[in-house]
Amino acid sequence: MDLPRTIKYEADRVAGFGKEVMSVPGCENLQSCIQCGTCSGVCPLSIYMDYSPRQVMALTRSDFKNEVLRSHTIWLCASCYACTVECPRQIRITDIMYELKQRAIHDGIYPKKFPIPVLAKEFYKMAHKQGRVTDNWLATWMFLKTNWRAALGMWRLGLGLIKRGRFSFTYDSIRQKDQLARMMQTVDNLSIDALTDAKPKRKASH
Amino acid sequence: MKYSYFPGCSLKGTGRSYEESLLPVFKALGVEMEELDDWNCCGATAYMAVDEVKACVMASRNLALAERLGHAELLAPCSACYLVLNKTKHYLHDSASVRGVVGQALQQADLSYSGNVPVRHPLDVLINEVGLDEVKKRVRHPLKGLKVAPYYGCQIVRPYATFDDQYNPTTLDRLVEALGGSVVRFPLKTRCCGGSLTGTLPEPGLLCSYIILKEALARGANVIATLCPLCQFNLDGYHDKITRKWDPVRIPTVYFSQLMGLAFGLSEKEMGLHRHFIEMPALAASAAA
Amino acid sequence: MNEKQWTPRIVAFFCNWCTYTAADLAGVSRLKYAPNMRVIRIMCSGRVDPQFILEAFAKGADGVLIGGCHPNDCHYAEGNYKMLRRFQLLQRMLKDMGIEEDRLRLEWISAAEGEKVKTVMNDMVAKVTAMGPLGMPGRFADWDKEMEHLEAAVATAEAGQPAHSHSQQEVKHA
Amino acid sequence: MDNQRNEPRIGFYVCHCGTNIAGMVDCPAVAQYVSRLPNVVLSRDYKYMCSDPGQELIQQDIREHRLNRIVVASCSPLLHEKTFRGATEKGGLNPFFFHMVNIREHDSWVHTDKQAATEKAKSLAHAAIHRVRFHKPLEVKQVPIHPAVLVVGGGIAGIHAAMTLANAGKKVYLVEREPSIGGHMAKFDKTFPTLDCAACILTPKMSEVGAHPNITLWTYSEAMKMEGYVGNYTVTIRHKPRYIIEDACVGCLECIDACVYKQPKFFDEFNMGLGKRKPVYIPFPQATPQVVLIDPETCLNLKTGKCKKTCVEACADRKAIDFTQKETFSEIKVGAIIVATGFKSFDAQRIPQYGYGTYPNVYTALEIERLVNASGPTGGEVVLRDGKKPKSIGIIHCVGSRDHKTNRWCSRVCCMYSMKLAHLLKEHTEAEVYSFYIDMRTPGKGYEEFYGKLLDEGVQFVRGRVGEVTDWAFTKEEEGKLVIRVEDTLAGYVRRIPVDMVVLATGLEPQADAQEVRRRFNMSCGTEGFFLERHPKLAPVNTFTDGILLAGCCQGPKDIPDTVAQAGAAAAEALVLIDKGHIEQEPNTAFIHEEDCSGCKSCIPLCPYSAILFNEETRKAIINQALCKGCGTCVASCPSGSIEQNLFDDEEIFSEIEGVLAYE
Repeated sequence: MDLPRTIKYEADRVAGFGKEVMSVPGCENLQSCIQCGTCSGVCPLSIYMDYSPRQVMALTRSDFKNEVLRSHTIWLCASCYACTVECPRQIRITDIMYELKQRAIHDGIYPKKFPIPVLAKEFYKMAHKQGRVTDNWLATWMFLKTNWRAALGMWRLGLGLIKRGRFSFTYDSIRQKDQLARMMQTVDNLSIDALTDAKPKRKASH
Repeated sequence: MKYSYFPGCSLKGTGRSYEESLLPVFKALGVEMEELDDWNCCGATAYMAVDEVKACVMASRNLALAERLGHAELLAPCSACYLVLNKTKHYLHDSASVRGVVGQALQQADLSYSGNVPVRHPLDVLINEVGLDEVKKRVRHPLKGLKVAPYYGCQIVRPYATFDDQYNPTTLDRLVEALGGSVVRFPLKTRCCGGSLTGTLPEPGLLCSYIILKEALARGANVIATLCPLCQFNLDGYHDKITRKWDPVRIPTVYFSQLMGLAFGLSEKEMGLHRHFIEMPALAASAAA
Repeated sequence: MNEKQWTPRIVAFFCNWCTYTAADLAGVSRLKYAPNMRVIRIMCSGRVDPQFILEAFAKGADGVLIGGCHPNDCHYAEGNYKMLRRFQLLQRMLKDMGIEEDRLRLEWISAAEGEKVKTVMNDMVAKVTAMGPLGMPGRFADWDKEMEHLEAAVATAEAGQPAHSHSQQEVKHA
Repeated sequence: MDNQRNEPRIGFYVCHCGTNIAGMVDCPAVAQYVSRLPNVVLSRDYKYMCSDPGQELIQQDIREHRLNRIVVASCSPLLHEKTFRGATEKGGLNPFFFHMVNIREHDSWVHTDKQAATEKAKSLAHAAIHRVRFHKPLEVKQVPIHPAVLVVGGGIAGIHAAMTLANAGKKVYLVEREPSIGGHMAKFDKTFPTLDCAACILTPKMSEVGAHPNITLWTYSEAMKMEGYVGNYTVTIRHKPRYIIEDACVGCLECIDACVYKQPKFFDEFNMGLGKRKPVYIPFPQATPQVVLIDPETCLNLKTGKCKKTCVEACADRKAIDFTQKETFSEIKVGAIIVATGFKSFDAQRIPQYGYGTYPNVYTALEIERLVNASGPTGGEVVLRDGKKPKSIGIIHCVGSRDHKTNRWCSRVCCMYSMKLAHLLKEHTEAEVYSFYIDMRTPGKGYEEFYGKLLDEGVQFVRGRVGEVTDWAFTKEEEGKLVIRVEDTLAGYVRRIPVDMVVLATGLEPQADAQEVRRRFNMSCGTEGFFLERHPKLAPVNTFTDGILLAGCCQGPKDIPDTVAQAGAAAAEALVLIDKGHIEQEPNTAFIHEEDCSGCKSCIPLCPYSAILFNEETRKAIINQALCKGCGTCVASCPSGSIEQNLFDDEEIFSEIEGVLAYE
């Protein structure tokens, strides 16, 4: 039988990770977390999580970057903000989850075949390219990229949408796509320094 | 009263019945809405997970378009858009560097944003500007016998609760009562519907929806009123799957604007009710009565 | 004294009961703030004579801060109101003298507001630093010189023809 | 001493205070700098100036070096000015030839740049050296003291302080705004960790207070206004009408039986509405004084004038009922005042997710105290609002404590009282009891042992702050129950726990009118709103106003043992003041140089104490030294500069200004 060791050594920590996250605007209060578990207590999705939101806070603060960014928890967050408004230390947990998601995508260490980051990336691409998002196509692409069998399971829903005139067969998009592209290019071109207090570790493009 | 109007992608897509009902109802109340020209995706939830700053830039383009259009306030009926636009306003206010980046990006489009366009939800305007007395005056078919579970969803009251209480919001309750319907006590008013998880991870996502549907039935409701296109989609579109996984919990979910339209005497077709999966016989009967 | 980088000198008059105690509390709480303030303890902000403030500027202060109890909370019932009235008059006068408004500041800080001591001190030091040195002693020296010229001019005028405008011209040159 | 009036010979001492000062300020450099200033004869740095050898050093130097001025740079004068004045006096000088420089609280503790901090210390020392040259010998004023004490608030703190003083033979006025003394403690069933009955230990003390010859007990009364100063306070007391002549009422309670309302039907304040009372009532059986009162809001006669007045009939020739009573006022003179106004229990409705006020079976801890109490509304039977016995109970800690959205502080008593209630509820109902805590805080004598006992008793402790209490069921077992959703942070699971009864361990917060009371007695409040003590360690019952003392929870949350200890300390401080017979007043009064006074009278309306009079004969103003409090407002506004203030004279302050601005 293969028994994995659960001990953590100092080498398992990524020094400075917690501080980096806490330097992002809105994430500062994490330092004052008292590990009361209110976030997990109110989170409707905590019952599916590998680490509870409280544990994610503790792991982040203690520099366990790999554990946090590989966790399912950050992807299960539906961003309903229940934890954020209930936290007795006014830690903006939802915003921290967003920050962790961005870092996971950036570092490419989210759980493979996990549809949520794929959805996020597809959403990003479509919004970027078209300026708008056509929801039914977004869902279609996501299923094709993760689990095409699941897409088959959705045929009934798709058909229902078509029948009820809620399915868009073409992409919706804005007129001035080039304008939006220029704006995004500007963001990419801006040096990292300009964003130090906004995004300490942000890279120019994804 | 004239407002700028940001429909958002959903209201042009699977949530089109929201727009179809909202526009005529507001017109009937004398509220004019002018759609932003060439608006773009708000930079929603999923986008934020990839790049928050770019999400802010996307949202800011819309805010800047609204400022250029010149009406005092911007209406955003989709909860996610409402949240993202407000969140962006907060970021722009709090962080000089985000302000800097957004400013430079907007320059590329010959746009600018000074931070002065309030983003409001139609329900907020309805209660606090139009007033329920005006609404009552236009009710021709009171929604008698309709037992409504008022479901606000999460993002409209959290975390930037401005027009209603974040624990026990009541604006929708009061609106339903003004329309002649009755409200059931619904403690899950602001519980998450599962959001986009219903599509990506059906088990946890649909459980959230299931709980809301089950509890609405348990409390004697015959319809759920909502104000978010994603909530409506989740609570209305997945009954087959939910039934297969748990029990049948068939109860229709409609937009508040649709209830208003019916009470004002507009037809089900005009309100886009034919686009929903679950029909509402009870509603039809009472409206006709 | 060797040429060091200029940092502002600010004189503060703190009332014994509220603001001085608040500054003690800031110390006990180990809050950190800029070291430019020199606190003079008085029993009540009502004791602050406008001359103290002028003297401080004249002797080289770049700013003056007065700290008293919040309205209605004065240990001596209403000394802080008396200060407030003097303060408003004095501010007009300082303006006429060419001393910027932000160099004189009145703050109500209660005994519990150690945190406010820190914020006010830091904020004031930042503002005064941005304004640069006031240099009243130098200006006074210039004015003294002007006075000498003036007196000399008057003396000459009295000796010769009594031309009033002439002497004023002299002043402008000086 | 002769040398006091001669050319100043200044001795300067800079204190290291261990590393408190020396860690940030270069003390030898400061001493070196000061040694070069004019009139400085001697300049030393020393490890601890406030120590006996430090004080001895000053005395020795005065003698050996014929010093006539002393300056010590150390901590805040509010802490040690008295100490060093004493040392100066013992050395043979007038104590007011001393001046103190604060380089700890105002310097070493608040700065991070050693060079800048040292510069600051030098310039502050420079100012003191300048100033002390102008010091004059002064005499401390002695003022007689009124040998009586006012105690405001009749909870356990006020009761204990009043009894202590009365037993020492002092006159005490005890003022309580409720109809009976006893406070929160009178509502408690048992006390932790000993589980002795609260009433059994409190009520004998209450009746002792009522009967003590040295105590004037005024209940249903409030201290409205305070004037004067330490030793000589005048306080106005308002007596609310209870429509009963207190002296005539014998506490037979026959009027209550006779009331036209046959059944009690009004909200019973003492039992938080869990019980009912009549318009004429006594708050609880052991109330002190044993006098009934009539509630004008519900009494038929007082509301409408139309009542058979069966109560008056029952009272018969005792004639204790008086419907014409109006509020009255009395004025008392006291030397010291002990403020013991207690706390307010956190309003649980401010945390809506716990459902208090929405779900009937969610209770506050104080309600449970009444419910488990044998003399409570149910006779000690723990039943839900529908009369059923609970089979499972969840107790939620930290409700309105440790929460940045409500109250940030730990209320100190909730862990312990929650465990006490867990024990009592288990004993009364044999229900399954869950206790939801964030951190278990048991720092008291026998407290941790009590926690151990509760663990042995099988109370289920869950470490986690409860997310929500709802009434929607997910599983069969949850139907019809309240469901607590919480992360069991130790087991690592989110749990849903169905219970019949939820108890909210509400925190302690300042009384709603704490700010008003603070102003009334010239006190300060901390940021949380509790009254502020003069020093957290060394003057925990004193306030910044001499003669105003604190006891109990009005100063901050505390349990009964701490409250009683603090009340005793406050009583002792009051005794110190009173037994001396007089108080020494700082001689910082203002006086007028008659020869310079122009008689403009502009100072007269400025004085808040009406201490300035105008002598019509000489056409000059005079300051009554007994009334002057030394604020200096008149000094600052005298157009002719004829008013001087001891210790804060113009030349002293001008020299200080010059000193702080003197560059090296």
